[in-house]
Amino acid sequence: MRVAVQEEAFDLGAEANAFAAGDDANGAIVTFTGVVRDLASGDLDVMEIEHYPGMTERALTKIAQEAKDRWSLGDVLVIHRHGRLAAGDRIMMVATAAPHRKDAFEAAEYLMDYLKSRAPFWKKEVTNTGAEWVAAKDEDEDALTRW
Amino acid sequence: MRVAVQEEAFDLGAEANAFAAGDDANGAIVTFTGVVRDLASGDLDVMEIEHYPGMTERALTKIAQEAKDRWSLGDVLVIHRHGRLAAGDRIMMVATAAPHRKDAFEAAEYLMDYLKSRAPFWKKEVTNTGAEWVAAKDEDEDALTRW
Amino acid sequence: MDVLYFAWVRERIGLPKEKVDTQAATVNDLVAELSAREDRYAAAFSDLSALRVALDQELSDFDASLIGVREVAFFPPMTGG
Amino acid sequence: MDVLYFAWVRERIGLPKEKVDTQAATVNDLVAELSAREDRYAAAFSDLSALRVALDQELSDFDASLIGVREVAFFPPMTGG
Repeated sequence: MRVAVQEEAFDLGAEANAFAAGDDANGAIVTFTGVVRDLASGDLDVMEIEHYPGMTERALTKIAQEAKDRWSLGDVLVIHRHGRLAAGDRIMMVATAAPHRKDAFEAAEYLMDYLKSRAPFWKKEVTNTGAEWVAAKDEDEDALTRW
Repeated sequence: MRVAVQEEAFDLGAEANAFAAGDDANGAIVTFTGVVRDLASGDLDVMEIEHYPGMTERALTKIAQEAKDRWSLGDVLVIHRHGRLAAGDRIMMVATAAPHRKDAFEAAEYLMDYLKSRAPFWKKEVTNTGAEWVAAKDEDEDALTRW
Repeated sequence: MDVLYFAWVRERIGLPKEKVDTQAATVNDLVAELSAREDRYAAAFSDLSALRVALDQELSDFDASLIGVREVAFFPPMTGG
Repeated sequence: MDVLYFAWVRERIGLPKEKVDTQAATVNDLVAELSAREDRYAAAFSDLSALRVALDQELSDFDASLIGVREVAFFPPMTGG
Protein backbone atom coordinates (compact mmCIF):
# COMPACT_ATOMS: atom_id res chain seq x y z
CA MET A 1 0.00 0.00 0.00
CA ARG A 2 1.38 3.39 -1.00
CA VAL A 3 -0.10 6.86 -0.51
CA ALA A 4 1.63 9.85 -2.07
CA VAL A 5 0.69 13.52 -1.80
CA GLN A 6 2.92 15.53 -4.07
CA GLU A 7 3.28 18.67 -6.12
CA GLU A 8 5.23 17.00 -8.94
CA ALA A 9 3.63 15.33 -11.93
CA PHE A 10 3.48 11.53 -11.93
CA ASP A 11 3.80 9.19 -14.89
CA LEU A 12 0.56 7.19 -15.15
CA GLY A 13 2.16 4.51 -17.34
CA ALA A 14 5.21 4.05 -15.12
CA GLU A 15 3.03 3.94 -12.00
CA ALA A 16 0.63 1.44 -13.58
CA ASN A 17 3.46 -0.81 -14.73
CA ALA A 18 5.22 -0.70 -11.37
CA PHE A 19 1.96 -1.37 -9.54
CA ALA A 20 0.99 -4.28 -11.80
CA ALA A 21 4.44 -5.84 -11.49
CA GLY A 22 3.59 -7.08 -7.99
CA ASP A 23 2.21 -10.35 -6.82
CA ASP A 24 0.92 -12.72 -9.53
CA ALA A 25 -1.86 -13.85 -7.19
CA ASN A 26 -3.70 -10.72 -8.33
CA GLY A 27 -5.54 -11.42 -11.56
CA ALA A 28 -7.21 -8.02 -11.70
CA ILE A 29 -5.68 -4.54 -11.73
CA VAL A 30 -7.88 -1.42 -11.88
CA THR A 31 -6.57 2.11 -12.23
CA PHE A 32 -8.48 5.37 -12.09
CA THR A 33 -6.83 8.58 -13.22
CA GLY A 34 -8.31 12.04 -12.76
CA VAL A 35 -7.45 14.62 -15.40
CA VAL A 36 -7.96 18.40 -15.23
CA ARG A 37 -10.80 19.01 -17.65
CA ASP A 38 -10.89 22.14 -19.69
CA LEU A 39 -13.97 24.19 -18.83
CA ALA A 40 -16.89 24.20 -21.23
CA SER A 41 -15.93 27.80 -21.97
CA GLY A 42 -12.43 26.62 -22.84
CA ASP A 43 -10.72 29.36 -20.89
CA LEU A 44 -9.20 27.54 -17.92
CA ASP A 45 -5.80 29.02 -17.25
CA VAL A 46 -4.89 26.97 -14.25
CA MET A 47 -6.37 24.75 -11.58
CA GLU A 48 -5.00 25.38 -8.09
CA ILE A 49 -5.29 22.56 -5.60
CA GLU A 50 -4.91 23.43 -1.93
CA HIS A 51 -4.60 20.74 0.71
CA TYR A 52 -4.09 20.30 4.44
CA PRO A 53 -0.58 18.90 4.93
CA GLY A 54 -0.56 16.22 7.57
CA MET A 55 -4.29 15.58 7.53
CA THR A 56 -4.21 14.76 3.81
CA GLU A 57 -1.78 11.85 4.18
CA ARG A 58 -3.66 10.66 7.24
CA ALA A 59 -7.05 10.79 5.49
CA LEU A 60 -5.81 9.04 2.35
CA THR A 61 -4.09 6.32 4.38
CA LYS A 62 -7.28 5.76 6.36
CA ILE A 63 -9.38 5.50 3.19
CA ALA A 64 -6.89 3.09 1.60
CA GLN A 65 -6.78 0.97 4.76
CA GLU A 66 -10.58 0.84 4.90
CA ALA A 67 -10.63 -0.42 1.32
CA LYS A 68 -8.10 -3.11 2.20
CA ASP A 69 -10.17 -4.16 5.22
CA ARG A 70 -13.35 -4.31 3.20
CA TRP A 71 -12.28 -6.11 0.02
CA SER A 72 -9.83 -8.87 -0.70
CA LEU A 73 -7.04 -6.74 -2.16
CA GLY A 74 -3.42 -7.51 -2.86
CA ASP A 75 -2.37 -3.88 -3.06
CA VAL A 76 -3.59 -0.29 -3.15
CA LEU A 77 -2.00 2.86 -4.55
CA VAL A 78 -3.18 6.45 -4.11
CA ILE A 79 -1.38 9.46 -5.60
CA HIS A 80 -2.82 12.98 -5.37
CA ARG A 81 -1.20 16.19 -6.52
CA HIS A 82 -1.56 19.69 -5.15
CA GLY A 83 -0.41 23.07 -6.43
CA ARG A 84 -0.94 24.52 -9.92
CA LEU A 85 -2.17 22.29 -12.76
CA ALA A 86 -3.24 22.99 -16.32
CA ALA A 87 -6.00 21.43 -18.45
CA GLY A 88 -4.97 17.93 -19.48
CA ASP A 89 -2.69 17.47 -16.45
CA ARG A 90 -3.25 14.38 -14.36
CA ILE A 91 -4.44 15.31 -10.87
CA MET A 92 -4.52 11.94 -9.15
CA MET A 93 -4.70 8.23 -9.57
CA VAL A 94 -5.75 5.22 -7.56
CA ALA A 95 -4.93 1.62 -8.36
CA THR A 96 -6.18 -1.63 -6.87
CA ALA A 97 -4.92 -5.18 -7.34
CA ALA A 98 -7.08 -8.14 -6.36
CA PRO A 99 -7.52 -11.82 -7.11
CA HIS A 100 -10.97 -11.03 -8.57
CA ARG A 101 -12.20 -8.21 -10.76
CA LYS A 102 -15.27 -7.35 -8.69
CA ASP A 103 -13.10 -6.55 -5.67
CA ALA A 104 -10.66 -4.50 -7.73
CA PHE A 105 -13.46 -2.44 -9.32
CA GLU A 106 -15.48 -1.89 -6.16
CA ALA A 107 -12.46 -0.92 -4.10
CA ALA A 108 -11.33 1.58 -6.76
CA GLU A 109 -14.77 3.17 -6.82
CA TYR A 110 -14.86 3.28 -3.03
CA LEU A 111 -11.45 4.96 -2.92
CA MET A 112 -12.61 7.56 -5.41
CA ASP A 113 -15.90 8.25 -3.66
CA TYR A 114 -14.21 8.77 -0.29
CA LEU A 115 -11.27 10.65 -1.71
CA LYS A 116 -13.67 13.14 -3.37
CA SER A 117 -15.51 14.03 -0.17
CA ARG A 118 -13.29 13.03 2.74
CA ALA A 119 -9.74 13.97 1.80
CA PRO A 120 -8.84 17.61 2.47
CA PHE A 121 -8.28 18.97 -1.03
CA TRP A 122 -9.88 22.08 -2.48
CA LYS A 123 -9.84 23.05 -6.15
CA LYS A 124 -9.87 26.57 -7.50
CA GLU A 125 -10.38 27.32 -11.16
CA VAL A 126 -8.51 30.32 -12.47
CA THR A 127 -9.79 31.71 -15.78
CA ASN A 128 -9.16 34.91 -17.69
CA THR A 129 -12.19 36.41 -15.93
CA GLY A 130 -11.25 35.52 -12.36
CA ALA A 131 -10.83 32.68 -9.90
CA GLU A 132 -13.49 30.53 -8.31
CA TRP A 133 -13.45 27.74 -5.73
CA VAL A 134 -15.05 24.59 -7.11
CA ALA A 135 -18.26 23.84 -5.19
CA ALA A 136 -18.74 20.38 -3.72
CA LYS A 137 -21.44 18.44 -5.53
CA ASP A 138 -24.36 16.87 -3.71
CA GLU A 139 -23.92 13.82 -5.92
CA ASP A 140 -20.41 13.33 -4.52
CA GLU A 141 -21.72 13.31 -0.97
CA ASP A 142 -24.62 11.08 -2.03
CA ALA A 143 -22.18 8.60 -3.61
CA LEU A 144 -21.01 7.65 -0.10
CA THR A 145 -24.41 6.21 0.79
CA ARG A 146 -23.65 3.34 -1.57
CA TRP A 147 -21.00 1.92 0.79
CA MET B 1 -12.14 3.42 -30.16
CA ARG B 2 -9.56 0.69 -30.68
CA VAL B 3 -9.94 -3.09 -30.46
CA ALA B 4 -6.84 -5.28 -30.74
CA VAL B 5 -6.63 -9.09 -30.72
CA GLN B 6 -3.01 -10.11 -30.70
CA GLU B 7 -0.53 -12.77 -29.73
CA GLU B 8 2.22 -10.31 -28.70
CA ALA B 9 2.56 -8.84 -25.24
CA PHE B 10 1.36 -5.27 -24.74
CA ASP B 11 2.86 -2.63 -22.47
CA LEU B 12 0.20 -1.62 -19.94
CA GLY B 13 1.98 1.61 -19.06
CA ALA B 14 2.55 2.69 -22.66
CA GLU B 15 -1.05 1.83 -23.57
CA ALA B 16 -2.41 3.70 -20.54
CA ASN B 17 -0.32 6.78 -21.29
CA ALA B 18 -1.25 6.81 -24.97
CA PHE B 19 -4.92 6.33 -24.13
CA ALA B 20 -4.94 9.06 -21.48
CA ALA B 21 -3.16 11.51 -23.79
CA GLY B 22 -6.39 12.07 -25.75
CA ASP B 23 -9.04 14.67 -25.36
CA ASP B 24 -8.85 16.86 -22.22
CA ALA B 25 -12.66 16.89 -22.04
CA ASN B 26 -12.32 13.50 -20.32
CA GLY B 27 -11.70 14.00 -16.63
CA ALA B 28 -11.83 10.29 -15.80
CA ILE B 29 -9.75 7.41 -17.15
CA VAL B 30 -10.31 3.84 -15.95
CA THR B 31 -8.17 0.87 -16.93
CA PHE B 32 -8.69 -2.77 -16.13
CA THR B 33 -5.87 -5.25 -16.70
CA GLY B 34 -6.23 -9.02 -16.46
CA VAL B 35 -3.16 -10.93 -15.32
CA VAL B 36 -2.56 -14.70 -15.53
CA ARG B 37 -2.81 -15.81 -11.92
CA ASP B 38 -0.67 -18.57 -10.66
CA LEU B 39 -2.80 -21.48 -9.49
CA ALA B 40 -3.27 -22.04 -5.78
CA SER B 41 -1.10 -25.10 -6.22
CA GLY B 42 1.59 -22.89 -7.74
CA ASP B 43 2.29 -25.24 -10.62
CA LEU B 44 0.89 -23.44 -13.63
CA ASP B 45 3.27 -23.95 -16.52
CA VAL B 46 1.39 -22.09 -19.16
CA MET B 47 -2.03 -20.69 -19.97
CA GLU B 48 -3.16 -21.29 -23.54
CA ILE B 49 -5.79 -18.96 -24.94
CA GLU B 50 -7.68 -20.09 -28.02
CA HIS B 51 -9.94 -17.74 -29.91
CA TYR B 52 -12.16 -17.58 -33.00
CA PRO B 53 -10.40 -15.33 -35.50
CA GLY B 54 -12.87 -13.04 -37.20
CA MET B 55 -15.64 -13.49 -34.67
CA THR B 56 -13.38 -12.26 -31.86
CA GLU B 57 -12.75 -8.85 -33.41
CA ARG B 58 -16.41 -8.60 -34.35
CA ALA B 59 -17.60 -9.48 -30.83
CA LEU B 60 -15.18 -7.09 -29.10
CA THR B 61 -16.07 -4.25 -31.46
CA LYS B 62 -19.76 -4.84 -30.81
CA ILE B 63 -19.25 -4.83 -27.03
CA ALA B 64 -17.14 -1.65 -27.21
CA GLN B 65 -19.72 0.05 -29.41
CA GLU B 66 -22.53 -0.92 -27.04
CA ALA B 67 -20.58 0.66 -24.17
CA LYS B 68 -20.14 3.86 -26.19
CA ASP B 69 -23.86 3.94 -26.99
CA ARG B 70 -24.82 3.41 -23.39
CA TRP B 71 -22.50 5.76 -21.52
CA SER B 72 -21.09 9.17 -22.26
CA LEU B 73 -17.57 8.10 -23.22
CA GLY B 74 -14.79 9.94 -24.97
CA ASP B 75 -12.89 6.79 -25.89
CA VAL B 76 -12.69 3.03 -25.41
CA LEU B 77 -9.76 0.63 -25.75
CA VAL B 78 -9.87 -3.19 -25.70
CA ILE B 79 -6.77 -5.38 -26.06
CA HIS B 80 -6.93 -9.17 -25.69
CA ARG B 81 -4.12 -11.63 -26.24
CA HIS B 82 -4.26 -15.23 -27.41
CA GLY B 83 -1.66 -17.98 -27.54
CA ARG B 84 0.62 -19.10 -24.73
CA LEU B 85 0.99 -17.04 -21.57
CA ALA B 86 2.77 -17.60 -18.27
CA ALA B 87 1.77 -16.68 -14.70
CA GLY B 88 2.17 -12.93 -14.24
CA ASP B 89 1.65 -12.19 -17.94
CA ARG B 90 -0.98 -9.63 -18.82
CA ILE B 91 -3.82 -11.23 -20.77
CA MET B 92 -5.95 -8.26 -21.64
CA MET B 93 -6.87 -4.71 -20.80
CA VAL B 94 -9.77 -2.36 -21.29
CA ALA B 95 -9.69 1.39 -20.85
CA THR B 96 -12.45 3.97 -20.79
CA ALA B 97 -12.26 7.77 -20.88
CA ALA B 98 -15.25 9.86 -19.89
CA PRO B 99 -16.11 13.33 -18.64
CA HIS B 100 -17.38 11.77 -15.38
CA ARG B 101 -16.00 8.96 -13.25
CA LYS B 102 -19.27 7.05 -12.88
CA ASP B 103 -19.50 6.58 -16.65
CA ALA B 104 -15.85 5.53 -16.92
CA PHE B 105 -16.20 2.95 -14.12
CA GLU B 106 -19.52 1.51 -15.23
CA ALA B 107 -18.48 1.22 -18.85
CA ALA B 108 -15.23 -0.55 -17.89
CA GLU B 109 -17.16 -3.05 -15.74
CA TYR B 110 -19.68 -3.59 -18.54
CA LEU B 111 -16.87 -4.23 -21.04
CA MET B 112 -15.32 -6.77 -18.68
CA ASP B 113 -18.59 -8.54 -17.93
CA TYR B 114 -19.46 -8.93 -21.62
CA LEU B 115 -15.92 -9.74 -22.67
CA LYS B 116 -15.83 -12.61 -20.12
CA SER B 117 -18.95 -14.32 -21.42
CA ARG B 118 -19.57 -13.06 -24.95
CA ALA B 119 -16.20 -12.84 -26.66
CA PRO B 120 -14.97 -16.15 -28.13
CA PHE B 121 -11.90 -16.89 -26.01
CA TRP B 122 -11.20 -20.14 -24.20
CA LYS B 123 -8.51 -20.63 -21.58
CA LYS B 124 -6.65 -23.85 -20.94
CA GLU B 125 -4.39 -24.31 -17.93
CA VAL B 126 -1.37 -26.49 -18.49
CA THR B 127 0.26 -27.80 -15.32
CA ASN B 128 2.85 -30.47 -14.62
CA THR B 129 0.00 -32.95 -14.12
CA GLY B 130 -1.91 -32.22 -17.32
CA ALA B 131 -4.01 -29.69 -19.14
CA GLU B 132 -7.53 -28.55 -18.38
CA TRP B 133 -9.99 -26.17 -20.03
CA VAL B 134 -11.10 -23.48 -17.63
CA ALA B 135 -14.82 -23.88 -16.88
CA ALA B 136 -17.09 -20.89 -17.31
CA LYS B 137 -18.37 -19.60 -13.99
CA ASP B 138 -22.07 -19.13 -13.28
CA GLU B 139 -21.17 -15.85 -11.61
CA ASP B 140 -19.75 -14.55 -14.88
CA GLU B 141 -23.00 -15.30 -16.70
CA ASP B 142 -24.98 -13.88 -13.77
CA ALA B 143 -22.93 -10.66 -13.91
CA LEU B 144 -24.67 -9.79 -17.19
CA THR B 145 -28.05 -9.49 -15.49
CA ARG B 146 -26.80 -6.27 -13.93
CA TRP B 147 -26.87 -4.43 -17.25
CA MET C 1 -21.22 -25.05 -45.15
CA ASP C 2 -18.14 -24.55 -42.97
CA VAL C 3 -18.43 -26.06 -39.52
CA LEU C 4 -15.88 -24.95 -36.91
CA TYR C 5 -15.07 -26.38 -33.49
CA PHE C 6 -13.21 -24.71 -30.64
CA ALA C 7 -11.64 -25.66 -27.31
CA TRP C 8 -12.67 -29.09 -25.99
CA VAL C 9 -15.26 -29.50 -28.76
CA ARG C 10 -12.40 -29.27 -31.27
CA GLU C 11 -10.34 -31.73 -29.24
CA ARG C 12 -13.19 -34.22 -28.85
CA ILE C 13 -14.18 -34.15 -32.50
CA GLY C 14 -10.55 -34.11 -33.51
CA LEU C 15 -10.52 -31.32 -36.02
CA PRO C 16 -10.90 -27.54 -36.04
CA LYS C 17 -12.94 -27.15 -39.20
CA GLU C 18 -14.68 -29.15 -41.91
CA LYS C 19 -16.97 -28.68 -44.90
CA VAL C 20 -20.35 -30.30 -44.36
CA ASP C 21 -22.91 -30.95 -47.10
CA THR C 22 -26.25 -30.79 -45.38
CA GLN C 23 -29.91 -30.05 -45.90
CA ALA C 24 -30.38 -29.45 -42.14
CA ALA C 25 -32.96 -26.73 -41.57
CA THR C 26 -31.87 -25.78 -38.07
CA VAL C 27 -28.82 -26.06 -35.85
CA ASN C 28 -30.54 -28.87 -33.93
CA ASP C 29 -31.01 -30.78 -37.21
CA LEU C 30 -27.32 -30.33 -38.03
CA VAL C 31 -26.32 -31.53 -34.57
CA ALA C 32 -28.51 -34.65 -34.99
CA GLU C 33 -26.99 -35.32 -38.41
CA LEU C 34 -23.40 -34.99 -37.13
CA SER C 35 -24.11 -37.03 -33.97
CA ALA C 36 -25.43 -39.88 -36.14
CA ARG C 37 -22.16 -39.96 -38.07
CA GLU C 38 -19.65 -41.13 -35.47
CA ASP C 39 -19.26 -41.55 -31.72
CA ARG C 40 -16.85 -38.65 -31.38
CA TYR C 41 -19.57 -36.26 -32.64
CA ALA C 42 -22.21 -37.89 -30.44
CA ALA C 43 -19.87 -37.47 -27.46
CA ALA C 44 -19.15 -33.82 -28.23
CA PHE C 45 -22.84 -33.01 -28.67
CA SER C 46 -24.15 -35.17 -25.81
CA ASP C 47 -24.99 -32.18 -23.61
CA LEU C 48 -26.07 -29.16 -25.60
CA SER C 49 -26.49 -27.08 -22.44
CA ALA C 50 -22.69 -27.16 -22.20
CA LEU C 51 -22.33 -25.81 -25.74
CA ARG C 52 -22.76 -22.53 -27.57
CA VAL C 53 -23.28 -21.99 -31.27
CA ALA C 54 -22.42 -19.08 -33.55
CA LEU C 55 -23.89 -18.59 -37.04
CA ASP C 56 -21.75 -16.51 -39.36
CA GLN C 57 -19.78 -15.32 -36.33
CA GLU C 58 -22.78 -14.16 -34.30
CA LEU C 59 -23.93 -16.02 -31.18
CA SER C 60 -27.17 -17.84 -31.88
CA ASP C 61 -29.42 -20.66 -30.63
CA PHE C 62 -29.78 -24.34 -31.40
CA ASP C 63 -33.27 -23.83 -32.81
CA ALA C 64 -32.11 -21.13 -35.22
CA SER C 65 -32.57 -21.62 -38.95
CA LEU C 66 -29.56 -22.41 -41.13
CA ILE C 67 -31.00 -20.83 -44.25
CA GLY C 68 -28.36 -18.64 -45.85
CA VAL C 69 -25.76 -19.49 -43.20
CA ARG C 70 -22.22 -20.12 -44.46
CA GLU C 71 -20.35 -20.74 -41.22
CA VAL C 72 -21.47 -22.59 -38.09
CA ALA C 73 -19.24 -22.80 -35.01
CA PHE C 74 -19.64 -24.96 -31.91
CA PHE C 75 -17.78 -24.26 -28.68
CA PRO C 76 -18.08 -24.31 -24.89
CA PRO C 77 -19.10 -21.23 -22.88
CA MET C 78 -16.48 -18.56 -23.31
CA THR C 79 -13.83 -17.84 -20.70
CA GLY C 80 -12.02 -14.71 -21.85
CA GLY C 81 -10.99 -11.69 -19.83
CA MET D 1 -4.60 26.12 20.27
CA ASP D 2 -3.70 26.30 16.57
CA VAL D 3 -6.60 27.30 14.34
CA LEU D 4 -6.21 26.70 10.61
CA TYR D 5 -8.28 27.93 7.68
CA PHE D 6 -8.36 26.56 4.15
CA ALA D 7 -9.71 27.55 0.74
CA TRP D 8 -12.27 30.38 0.79
CA VAL D 9 -12.38 30.34 4.61
CA ARG D 10 -8.68 31.20 4.60
CA GLU D 11 -9.25 33.91 2.01
CA ARG D 12 -12.20 35.44 3.85
CA ILE D 13 -10.49 35.48 7.23
CA GLY D 14 -7.26 36.58 5.60
CA LEU D 15 -4.79 34.17 7.16
CA PRO D 16 -4.02 30.46 7.00
CA LYS D 17 -3.27 29.86 10.66
CA GLU D 18 -3.27 31.55 14.03
CA LYS D 19 -2.79 30.78 17.71
CA VAL D 20 -5.97 31.29 19.70
CA ASP D 21 -6.16 31.48 23.49
CA THR D 22 -9.57 30.19 24.37
CA GLN D 23 -11.61 28.51 27.07
CA ALA D 24 -14.21 27.42 24.51
CA ALA D 25 -15.62 24.03 25.46
CA THR D 26 -16.88 23.07 22.00
CA VAL D 27 -16.27 23.97 18.38
CA ASN D 28 -19.52 25.95 18.39
CA ASP D 29 -18.25 27.98 21.35
CA LEU D 30 -15.00 28.70 19.51
CA VAL D 31 -16.91 29.76 16.40
CA ALA D 32 -19.03 32.14 18.50
CA GLU D 33 -15.92 33.58 20.13
CA LEU D 34 -14.15 34.14 16.80
CA SER D 35 -17.27 35.54 15.13
CA ALA D 36 -17.60 38.10 17.91
CA ARG D 37 -14.07 39.34 17.25
CA GLU D 38 -14.35 40.88 13.80
CA ASP D 39 -16.66 40.99 10.78
CA ARG D 40 -14.34 38.86 8.63
CA TYR D 41 -14.78 35.98 11.09
CA ALA D 42 -18.52 36.53 11.34
CA ALA D 43 -18.70 36.50 7.53
CA ALA D 44 -16.66 33.29 7.24
CA PHE D 45 -18.76 31.54 9.88
CA SER D 46 -22.14 32.93 8.84
CA ASP D 47 -23.36 29.60 7.40
CA LEU D 48 -21.96 26.62 9.27
CA SER D 49 -23.74 24.18 6.96
CA ALA D 50 -21.24 25.30 4.29
CA LEU D 51 -18.29 24.49 6.56
CA ARG D 52 -16.48 21.45 7.84
CA VAL D 53 -14.25 21.17 10.89
CA ALA D 54 -11.34 18.88 11.72
CA LEU D 55 -9.95 18.35 15.23
CA ASP D 56 -6.33 17.23 15.36
CA GLN D 57 -6.61 16.33 11.65
CA GLU D 58 -9.73 14.17 11.96
CA LEU D 59 -13.10 15.28 10.58
CA SER D 60 -15.42 16.17 13.44
CA ASP D 61 -18.61 18.09 14.29
CA PHE D 62 -19.40 21.58 15.48
CA ASP D 63 -20.77 20.28 18.77
CA ALA D 64 -17.62 18.28 19.54
CA SER D 65 -15.64 18.99 22.68
CA LEU D 66 -12.33 20.85 22.42
CA ILE D 67 -10.86 19.23 25.53
CA GLY D 68 -7.34 18.06 24.76
CA VAL D 69 -7.49 19.36 21.19
CA ARG D 70 -4.37 21.10 19.90
CA GLU D 71 -5.34 21.87 16.30
CA VAL D 72 -8.70 22.98 14.88
CA ALA D 73 -9.19 23.48 11.14
CA PHE D 74 -12.12 25.10 9.32
CA PHE D 75 -12.73 24.62 5.62
CA PRO D 76 -15.44 24.18 2.99
CA PRO D 77 -16.59 20.74 1.80
CA MET D 78 -13.72 18.98 0.11
CA THR D 79 -13.37 18.78 -3.65
CA GLY D 80 -10.47 16.44 -4.30
CA GLY D 81 -10.21 13.64 -6.81
